[in-house]
Amino acid sequence: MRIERVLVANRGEIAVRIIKACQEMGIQTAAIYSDVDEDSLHVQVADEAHSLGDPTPSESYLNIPKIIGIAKDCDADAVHPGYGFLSENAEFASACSKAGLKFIGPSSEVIRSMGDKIQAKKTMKSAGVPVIPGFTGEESETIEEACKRVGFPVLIKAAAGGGGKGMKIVANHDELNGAIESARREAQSSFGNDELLMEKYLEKPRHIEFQILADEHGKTIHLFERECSIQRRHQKVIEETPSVALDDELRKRMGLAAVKAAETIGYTNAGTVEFMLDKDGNFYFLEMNTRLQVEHAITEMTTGVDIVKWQLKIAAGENLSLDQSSIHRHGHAIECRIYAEDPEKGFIPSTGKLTTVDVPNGVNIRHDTGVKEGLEITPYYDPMLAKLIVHAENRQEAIRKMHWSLSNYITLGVTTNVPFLRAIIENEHFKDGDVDTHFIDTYFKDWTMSTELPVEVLIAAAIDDIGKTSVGERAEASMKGHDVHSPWKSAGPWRIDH
Amino acid sequence: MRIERVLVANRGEIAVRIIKACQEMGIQTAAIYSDVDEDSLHVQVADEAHSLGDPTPSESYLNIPKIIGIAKDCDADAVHPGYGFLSENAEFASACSKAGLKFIGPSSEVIRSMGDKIQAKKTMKSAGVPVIPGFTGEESETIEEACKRVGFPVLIKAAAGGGGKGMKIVANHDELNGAIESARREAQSSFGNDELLMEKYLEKPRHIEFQILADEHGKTIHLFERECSIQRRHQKVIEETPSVALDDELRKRMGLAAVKAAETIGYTNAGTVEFMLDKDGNFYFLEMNTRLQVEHAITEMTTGVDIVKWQLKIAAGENLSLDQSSIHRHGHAIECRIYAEDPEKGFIPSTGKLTTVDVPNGVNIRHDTGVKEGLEITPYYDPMLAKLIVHAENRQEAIRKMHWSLSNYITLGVTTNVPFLRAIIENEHFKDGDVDTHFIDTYFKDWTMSTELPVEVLIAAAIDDIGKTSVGERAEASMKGHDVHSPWKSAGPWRIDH
Amino acid sequence: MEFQYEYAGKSYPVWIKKDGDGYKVEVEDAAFAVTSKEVKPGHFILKINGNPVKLSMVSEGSQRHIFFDGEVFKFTRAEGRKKKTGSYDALSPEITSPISGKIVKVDVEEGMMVEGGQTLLTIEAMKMEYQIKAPYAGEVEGCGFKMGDQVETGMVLVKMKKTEGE
Amino acid sequence: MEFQYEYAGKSYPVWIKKDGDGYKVEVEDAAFAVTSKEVKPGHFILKINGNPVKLSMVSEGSQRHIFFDGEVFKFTRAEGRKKKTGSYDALSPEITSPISGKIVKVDVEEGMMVEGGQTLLTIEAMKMEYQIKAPYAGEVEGCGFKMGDQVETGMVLVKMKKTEGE
Repeated sequence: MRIERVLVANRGEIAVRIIKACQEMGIQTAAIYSDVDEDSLHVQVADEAHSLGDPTPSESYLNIPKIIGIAKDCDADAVHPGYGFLSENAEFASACSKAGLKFIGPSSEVIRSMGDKIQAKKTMKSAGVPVIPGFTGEESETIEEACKRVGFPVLIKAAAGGGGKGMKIVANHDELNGAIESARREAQSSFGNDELLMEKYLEKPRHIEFQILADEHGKTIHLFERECSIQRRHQKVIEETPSVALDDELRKRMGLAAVKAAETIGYTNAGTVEFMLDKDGNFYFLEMNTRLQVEHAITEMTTGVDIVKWQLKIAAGENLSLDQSSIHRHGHAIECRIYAEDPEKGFIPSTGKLTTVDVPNGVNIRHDTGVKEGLEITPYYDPMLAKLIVHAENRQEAIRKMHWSLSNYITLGVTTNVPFLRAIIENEHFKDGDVDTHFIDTYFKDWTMSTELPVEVLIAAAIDDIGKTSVGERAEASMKGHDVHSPWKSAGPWRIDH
Repeated sequence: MRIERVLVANRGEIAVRIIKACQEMGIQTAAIYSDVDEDSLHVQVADEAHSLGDPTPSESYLNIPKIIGIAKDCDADAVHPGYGFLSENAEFASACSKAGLKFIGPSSEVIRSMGDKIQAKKTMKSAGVPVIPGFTGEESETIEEACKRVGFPVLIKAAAGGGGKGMKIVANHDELNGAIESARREAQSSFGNDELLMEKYLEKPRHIEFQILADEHGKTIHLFERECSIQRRHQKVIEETPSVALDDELRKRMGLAAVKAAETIGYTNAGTVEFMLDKDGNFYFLEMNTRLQVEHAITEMTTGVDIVKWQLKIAAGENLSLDQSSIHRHGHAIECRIYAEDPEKGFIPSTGKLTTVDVPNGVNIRHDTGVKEGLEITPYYDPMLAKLIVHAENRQEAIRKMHWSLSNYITLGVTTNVPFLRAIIENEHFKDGDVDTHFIDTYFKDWTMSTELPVEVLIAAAIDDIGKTSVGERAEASMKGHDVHSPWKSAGPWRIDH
Repeated sequence: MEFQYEYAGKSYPVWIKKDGDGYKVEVEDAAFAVTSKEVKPGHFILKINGNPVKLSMVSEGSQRHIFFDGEVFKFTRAEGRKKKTGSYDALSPEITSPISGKIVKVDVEEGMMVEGGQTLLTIEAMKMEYQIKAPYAGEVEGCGFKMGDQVETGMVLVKMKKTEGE
Repeated sequence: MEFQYEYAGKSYPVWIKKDGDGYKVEVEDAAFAVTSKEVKPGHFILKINGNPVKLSMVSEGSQRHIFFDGEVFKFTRAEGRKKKTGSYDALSPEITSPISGKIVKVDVEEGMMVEGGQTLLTIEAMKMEYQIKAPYAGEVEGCGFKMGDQVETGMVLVKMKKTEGE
């Protein structure tokens, strides 16, 4: 089929990313937006934009009939779900098909088979892909009994979802009941399904994932790994590629397992196979994300492959013309996720008006964003404002470039995690590549910024305030005189050196 | 040596590019600026900036004693000359050395040897690098004999002059005598000297150049070619890499010749060997640029090598750790040079205030600029405002990405060549890769933009103007009435569809 | 003139005086000659005793947000300063919301005795749950919200009476 | 209201009227319902009969610069319009400079007769030389500049009297 017009069923940076890819390819784009997103970037860059009304997720970006209706009204022939929201919702994929809309992603059957994390692990296990021991709901035991069998610590998570929602680590039996209750609530509100899974909690594990591309004619390749171990509450914060933990032999084995996993289920389009890698080099299938991922950009920068464009081409029935042997990587890429949150106050989300945005611009610095100066950040959706991605010849130079970029990343009005990200980038263990999924908890448990105001900041504030002071006030102040404290008498001649 | 502080002896985008590379590497930077450049970007991004005063080039960016003085005063230990200005000035390189400043580039001897274009060709010829065959007056043969040796067509030109006077293209032997006579007459009357030179006339020649990196310990590599045939008055306008004119065998031979050329003269740091390539695949040494080039970015995007950082590392005495066999290219890159000039008025430079600048932002779009919104563009220096560079999986996608980028490149207040660049990108011959150095003269001799105002533009202007009109004026206008012409009576109910 | 700023519980007095095109500034016992140039709205290059320094700033009422050297410092000017919002005050009887979001669970009611650290209610914002905990032991005097209510940063969620002697 | 715009020697009358939150516009015989939204200063999304269109604009006096669909249209509003600068007027007795730059050569003087196309003087700008040529045959009535002078766009370089009958 030829795709002429795509409805982008998402918001924020990923909607912008997809819209621009379509525009380059000569494909018309239609955006959707809830009331609070009316001034968002994705609305402006799209060729047309349609209102969803009420910003509540269930009434807007999760409202299947509304979205399908808009897609039909605007004559779209395909729908790109982005990530999050409806991207892994099999009902949505199937509703698209029924409405004659091409869903840009795998089939609803594949989404369903991988969305059911229990079934997914079973499938992988029988295909010979290693999985972590745990509880899938099908055992002839309760989740509590399974915890005893596997041994604490264990990890409880939502059967239906990902992204840290509904996920709890349980250190011992006493914490178990409270964790289960809270996880069920989060699971219900995020995914509309409160079923839970449990698995053995690995110590010092790394989160390593492989990017997959598969066309609709049976060809599947991988685009190498991403190291995503820097997480907070199971939410990825910093990703990089290559992983320092993989040698060529392990990389090859994991890549083969990832392709095998995708082929086993007849996967099509872009997807990601996630593995846990323990400190001894054993890897376990964790889950498959049947969609584009937030961190796809680091793979794009190192392989030169445009994953979003390939999603569109594959959905249009094109053959995947890339061969596994022709995929090479260049250098090293790192991504930092810029969140509207306050790292000093338990990472509580921050809302408000982005009064100032001035982002670093330079060679091999990519900034994917859905926000802009003047925009109001609301509490309705995910707190990720943007992704800052750098690419350099090697890991050390990528770290330096990221450090420069974060040091020049200016946002005022809404608190972000930028100083926290920079602190991670500066950490010696991070620099050594000595990371695991507990990295943040281990080294940044009670992280705070400096508690002193630098003198430069005080000077700037005072200059700003004196500028705002009326002439009358100034005159009065100078009448009062401050001779006793005055530095001017003894400071000698003032000179501006340059 | 360790480089701690670099004086960047340039302005505009290349100064900004160099400053940021230094900052990433932890090197302090000092900028210089003439009076008209006080608010320029390079002044703001540098760690410190020093005034040159009078904007006349000879008094500012070409003033060797002033620049050396500033470098010494601010404790710089190295000087980066960028391109243009003093970058190929052997006196400057030597003045730096005498002042104890490391000149970031080759030695003054190498600059001098390549600056004399006739001597350079002789050197290359004796090293076995092909040069365009011809007649220089030093051969033991007549010009007629030389023509027979070289083969027709040939180009006859005055030894003493330029500007087309005394220049004749001779297609075959029958035309030769008449052409020589006529050329001698013109040469005599124009320059008072009837001596003639001759060289083989290349039909549909391409300008192909190879990027060189050489350390100070004898290692030289190339970073493949750039196709720079899209030129106007010998000024490059669009560059790309790879060149569609080279197959792997020819690429390898030209790369070897380029490395040979650099090694022959003991070249160090980054440089470029320029060749002419004829339609039969014969290549000839044209000249060597002993500096960083404007178009280095397309090589950076496709090879992943940061050329400016390597200039700094090589100057600091580091070993070139890149091997020829480890240099691979990804995809295709294109650069468009954004000039402040009016393509509809004979490319006359435009000056004025850049009231609006809004540049395209997207995946693999690089924008190197030295200007910003609000800046005054003065007539003192080169009219290049910025470089727009894109990188994609293949040439076709790179062309699409460039088209999208140019279509979203907004500058108001100063006329630019953006629509002209877009017209080239849209040209079918360009799309086919069928280009040579006469491309612009052949297809864009009397290029103009549309001479009609689109209705969208008229509507926008009218809305802007009605907004500026005071309430009083508006009331008066509505009092007058325009019933005869009014469209509102018959137009039916007005409805905003979305 | 003198200005006073407060940050992390500490006061910073700053003396400043116009001096030609620039300023003379004193902070604690150090004196500085400063010039300021706004390179674009909100972005400044100061020269402090000749050394260039880049800062970006925005102010609203008594609030100051200044970006310097990769960090954003959020502090207040002491004069005419309004009630701080968005932060826990360890002694206040009013427990305010540190975030905007939706109340998904209320664990307390009027008259209930709670321990320090006990969860009072749970707010959902940006797809995550945040628990509001008691800053001290005491009695709940009132809670104006119920499940499903939308709250804004700074709103009083719960009023408490601290248990004496703790 | 009616506005008149001029571009490439052609006049464009435009009718416009406020209509609720939007406008009714007529250009030639076509009528449009339009709404306008400024997404950031100078950048607009118009909806013209429901179709979204992006434009950016800046205006100064009677000059209008509007970016649309990859091109910048520079034109003038007819009322209260000032003298055009920066373009050759084939009939004007005043030869104005199309660029800002430095005069590096003056080939004419008062009273000299010149042919159409003959070079009058040469200006250097941005490292290139530009020759200013006579738009018609005639007599040079004056030239106010000498070698080395700096000139701005729109300044009168040479005054000429056109030879009659040409």
